Amino acid sequence: MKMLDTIPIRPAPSPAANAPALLREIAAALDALLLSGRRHCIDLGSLPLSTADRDLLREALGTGEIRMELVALGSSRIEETGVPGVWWVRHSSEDGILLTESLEICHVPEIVPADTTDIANGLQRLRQALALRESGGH
Amino acid sequence: MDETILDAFRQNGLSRRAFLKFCAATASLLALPPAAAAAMAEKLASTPRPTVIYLSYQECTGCLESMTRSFSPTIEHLMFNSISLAFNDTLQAAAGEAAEAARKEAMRKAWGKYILIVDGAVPMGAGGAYCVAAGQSAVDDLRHAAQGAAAIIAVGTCAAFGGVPYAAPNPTGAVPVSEVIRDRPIINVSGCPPIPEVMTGVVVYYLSFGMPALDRQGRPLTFYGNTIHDRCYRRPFYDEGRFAHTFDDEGARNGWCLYELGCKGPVTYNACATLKWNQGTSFPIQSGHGCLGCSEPDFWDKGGFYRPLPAATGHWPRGEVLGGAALGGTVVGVGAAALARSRQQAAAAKSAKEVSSPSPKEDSHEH
Amino acid sequence: MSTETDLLDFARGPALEAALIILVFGIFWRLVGVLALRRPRDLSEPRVRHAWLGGVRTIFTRMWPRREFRPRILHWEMVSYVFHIGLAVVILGLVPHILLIRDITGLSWPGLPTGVITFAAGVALISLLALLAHRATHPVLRRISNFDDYFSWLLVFTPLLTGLMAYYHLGGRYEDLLAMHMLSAELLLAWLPFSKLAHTVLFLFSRGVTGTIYSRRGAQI
Amino acid sequence: MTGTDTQFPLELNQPRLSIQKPEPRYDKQGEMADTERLDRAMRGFVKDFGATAALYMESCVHCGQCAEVCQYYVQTGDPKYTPIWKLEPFKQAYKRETGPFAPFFRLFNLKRRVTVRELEEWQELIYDSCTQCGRCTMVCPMGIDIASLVGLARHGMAAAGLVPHELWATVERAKREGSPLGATPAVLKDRIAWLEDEHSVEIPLDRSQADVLMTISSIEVMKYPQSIVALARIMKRMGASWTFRSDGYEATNFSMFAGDQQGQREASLKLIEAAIAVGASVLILPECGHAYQALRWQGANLYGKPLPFRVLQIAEYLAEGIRQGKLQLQPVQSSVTFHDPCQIVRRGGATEAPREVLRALGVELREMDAHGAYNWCCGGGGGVVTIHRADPLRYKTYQIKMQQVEDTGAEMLVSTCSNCRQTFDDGQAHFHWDKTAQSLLELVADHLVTEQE
Repeated sequence: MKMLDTIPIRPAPSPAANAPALLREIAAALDALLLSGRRHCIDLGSLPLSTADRDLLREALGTGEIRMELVALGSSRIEETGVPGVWWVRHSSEDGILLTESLEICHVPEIVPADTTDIANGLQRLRQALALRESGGH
Repeated sequence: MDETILDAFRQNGLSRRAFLKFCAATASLLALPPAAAAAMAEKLASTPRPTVIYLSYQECTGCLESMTRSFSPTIEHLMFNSISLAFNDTLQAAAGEAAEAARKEAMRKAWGKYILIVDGAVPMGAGGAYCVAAGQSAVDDLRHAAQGAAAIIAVGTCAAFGGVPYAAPNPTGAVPVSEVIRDRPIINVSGCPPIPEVMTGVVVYYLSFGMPALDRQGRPLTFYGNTIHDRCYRRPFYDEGRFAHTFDDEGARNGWCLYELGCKGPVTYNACATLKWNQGTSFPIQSGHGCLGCSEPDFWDKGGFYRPLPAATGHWPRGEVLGGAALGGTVVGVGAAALARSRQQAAAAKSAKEVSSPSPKEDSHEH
Repeated sequence: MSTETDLLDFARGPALEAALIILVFGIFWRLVGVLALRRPRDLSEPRVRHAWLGGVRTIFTRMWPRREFRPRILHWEMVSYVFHIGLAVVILGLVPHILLIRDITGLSWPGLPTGVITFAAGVALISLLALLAHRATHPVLRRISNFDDYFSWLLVFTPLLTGLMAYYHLGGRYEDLLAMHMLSAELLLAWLPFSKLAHTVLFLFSRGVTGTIYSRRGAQI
Repeated sequence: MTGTDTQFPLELNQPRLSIQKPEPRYDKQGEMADTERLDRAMRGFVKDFGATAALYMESCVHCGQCAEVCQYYVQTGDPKYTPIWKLEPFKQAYKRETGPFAPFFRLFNLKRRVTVRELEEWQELIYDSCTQCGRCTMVCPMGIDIASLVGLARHGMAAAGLVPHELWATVERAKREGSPLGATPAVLKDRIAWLEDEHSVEIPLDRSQADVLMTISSIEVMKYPQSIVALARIMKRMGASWTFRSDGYEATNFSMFAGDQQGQREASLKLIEAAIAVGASVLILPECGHAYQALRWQGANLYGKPLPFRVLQIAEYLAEGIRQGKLQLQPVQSSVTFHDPCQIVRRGGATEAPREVLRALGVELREMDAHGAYNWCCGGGGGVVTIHRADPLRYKTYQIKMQQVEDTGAEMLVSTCSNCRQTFDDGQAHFHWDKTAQSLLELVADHLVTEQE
């Protein structure tokens, strides 16, 4: 590894010009959310974002009130930014590798509310557990 | 109602959230618009779980290795657990007649609907005798399996373009799948091996949205729409004219363009430069070696991996051939000059006989 | 099996080989066919000894018109120069070209950034268009031009254009454009010995011969 | 020439320059079928083709620069006067007959045969509008010596009997009488005797031995006899052993212009044999441009071996005399511009000799804007001055020369070629110009330092 480290790899400098356009897109999406309730999602992985772009986004959006961690197929972080309705969603694999990163403009990201079937399944499991407890209690 | 992929997720103890995450990750991988993730989720949640038959012929199992030995098996793992991989020689536990029986049963049940993944070229020489399993040649086996397939995915350069078995002198008469099967939609997922995420992504895309848009080589444009060169992080060096001349010179150490060392990036369509390998760790050029062009047809037979792209492909003896051309030109030139000289001599002799120009009496004018 | 890569392989393989063979064969045919004609010795008493030195000098001095002639020809001479220099930069400066030359001859030299090359190619293209317009409009050039002039123009123009298109991926896939570029350049190489383009070689001889004859007489040349 | 005037009377009451496009008129000699004529033209053209001419034919890139320096194109703007275009049928013929690809062209008939009509049409371009001045050679980026190719083309035209009438008649007369202007040996003797009497100078004729064989242009004999007197004075002053020979005196060689190779060879051999007969170490050519081209540079090649004597143009001889102190000259109190005869200077290489003589004369030499090897032709060379139908064109080109001379502001115009001189005289008369071309030789003779006389 020592040898490899001595080989400098200089990636091509990419222009820091995408963040302002993204911020305008976010503003437009928030408008639409307020007017018609339409959700919007921006896949950050599909955009060439430089470090400067990311810094600008972070600075402009800030940190909000909710920070969630989802543990399913690896960890996911869902954070509301300082702009309510703008969520920064990062899905990672079980090895911690980032799979996808997106900005969701919505009241709550779709992945957060519990699904009816899952609730039903959970309820079933809960009832089974209760039944077990009751039968075991006697 | 048939079991769906979402159902399969649940059976593995995963929630809908995991399913949504899977869809989001896959859509991102496929470079689909984020809205497509929702559409994909909806579709996969309602579509019956497909049957996948994975057949291997003249191949090295590198493609399967690529798919299964990746560090993060999450999605791939899910794929093959969630979709119904009914048959794969290498992965399944069953062997011998039991395996054959299982395959026949799976094909019968899903006849006309299953996805056929083919890995490897098909040898046509000697009546197909170079690749025979359970008494059936690869070509017959493929023809039969293809009849019941909704679509065929030719995985790896061997299946897509013939690959290594197809390389000159091609002793087994190997051909790509597309030369055996002409009446079924075929998606070529080339590469030696293909990027695992690409293989998964193509299957998921097909299940969600049907046939993807293909390039002229039958490859999904999503992954094969750009050349390695155009997406290469070393491209600026190419434009600046900075090149590595050998593998251990200053240019190589500085990470300059590998064009002179035979990189085939400019004519190779693949997603290596963007998706990279091993969870985005690196790809050949990043590790200091030029692209071999493994996702392109006949990549073995293009004059050599280390021969620069503009160099001639042929290994003809330059000096001898061009020297011969020079000699031939000289001989013909001398011949032409000799002919001209003899004609001149004849002309001179004839003119000498006529002595001087016409006599003064015969003098006319035309107006 | 697939036509587009086949085309590129054809261009890099048999077509290149054939073009080079025709090029070398044709040049020798033409040069030897001319030089092997009668060359009677000039028996007149020379005014200057070693007149061939004057021939060599003329090869260089004839690169630029004399002061007396400039007012009437210098402007188009300069356009022609711009074209020739642009073309030389493109042919000798682009790394892929150098690699091809290295592959054939073993000679190699450092390349230029592609920005410089594309600029030179653009300049060469524009000057070529100007020269074509000049040829098509000037009464003298209209009178003396023949098929060779226009076809040779086309064969020089096409590789420049397809080369730029390939670099910028305009109008097709890279390997198609590259194949077209290489094929058009190969056509140019094969056409060269039989056309006016042979002046790339002939200029040395015709200038040298006249320079020698005139120097021998002690005349300015 | 006089005979031609009666045959084609010039309409002198009409201003000749107003004739923009004179009705094409082709002159033909002899009766023969077109195919025969064509065959002769092609053979005459092709038979002398060597590697050099072939190289020129192969090298043209059709850049058109030759037109821009040719007096005929510059003055008319007519593209047919483009020098290389004047060779077009011959280029076709070369490619079909002699070029390296000729067998190929013949086999597939890719270069069609030239027709007699084309040759007739090209007569004007090959003869009337080319003085073989070679200015185009100096600009050609490929270094093609177009004038020499025109010479070869004229071989073909002459063999086919397609020479302009007056030039042909001049040549025939020269061959018949030994001189194009009727200066037969008898006339020459007569003239010399008369000049000796008139000017009380000794003009040696037909001596059996002499160091110097003097030759003469019949233009001088008939039009500028004072030139001969000047020559005699100078030679006497230099103390040279010299003579004229009635068996070899005519230096002009109109056969060369016409393309009549046999006539050219015969005319040159006369001089060569006379020089050998008197044991001359030097043969002096008179003030005549094409004589220099014919004998100095082509003589030995027609003779078949190197000449056993030196060939000098008179200006070169004068310059040598000055250098050796044999000639002392009085200064000429005048500004002079020098017209370079193309065949002596540009195509002959004797650029410095006349200037050396002028310097010895102490003149204020005012060079023309383009001079020496880049000079403009007087317009009368190449036999053009003999061709009457070419007069309107010749006067147009002459205007360039007049302008050049005027621009120098020099008081005196000097040259060293009697063919140029007669062109100047004709132009002077036509334009009522006040400048007369002087002979360098006569200028020297008039400014010899007077000795004990």
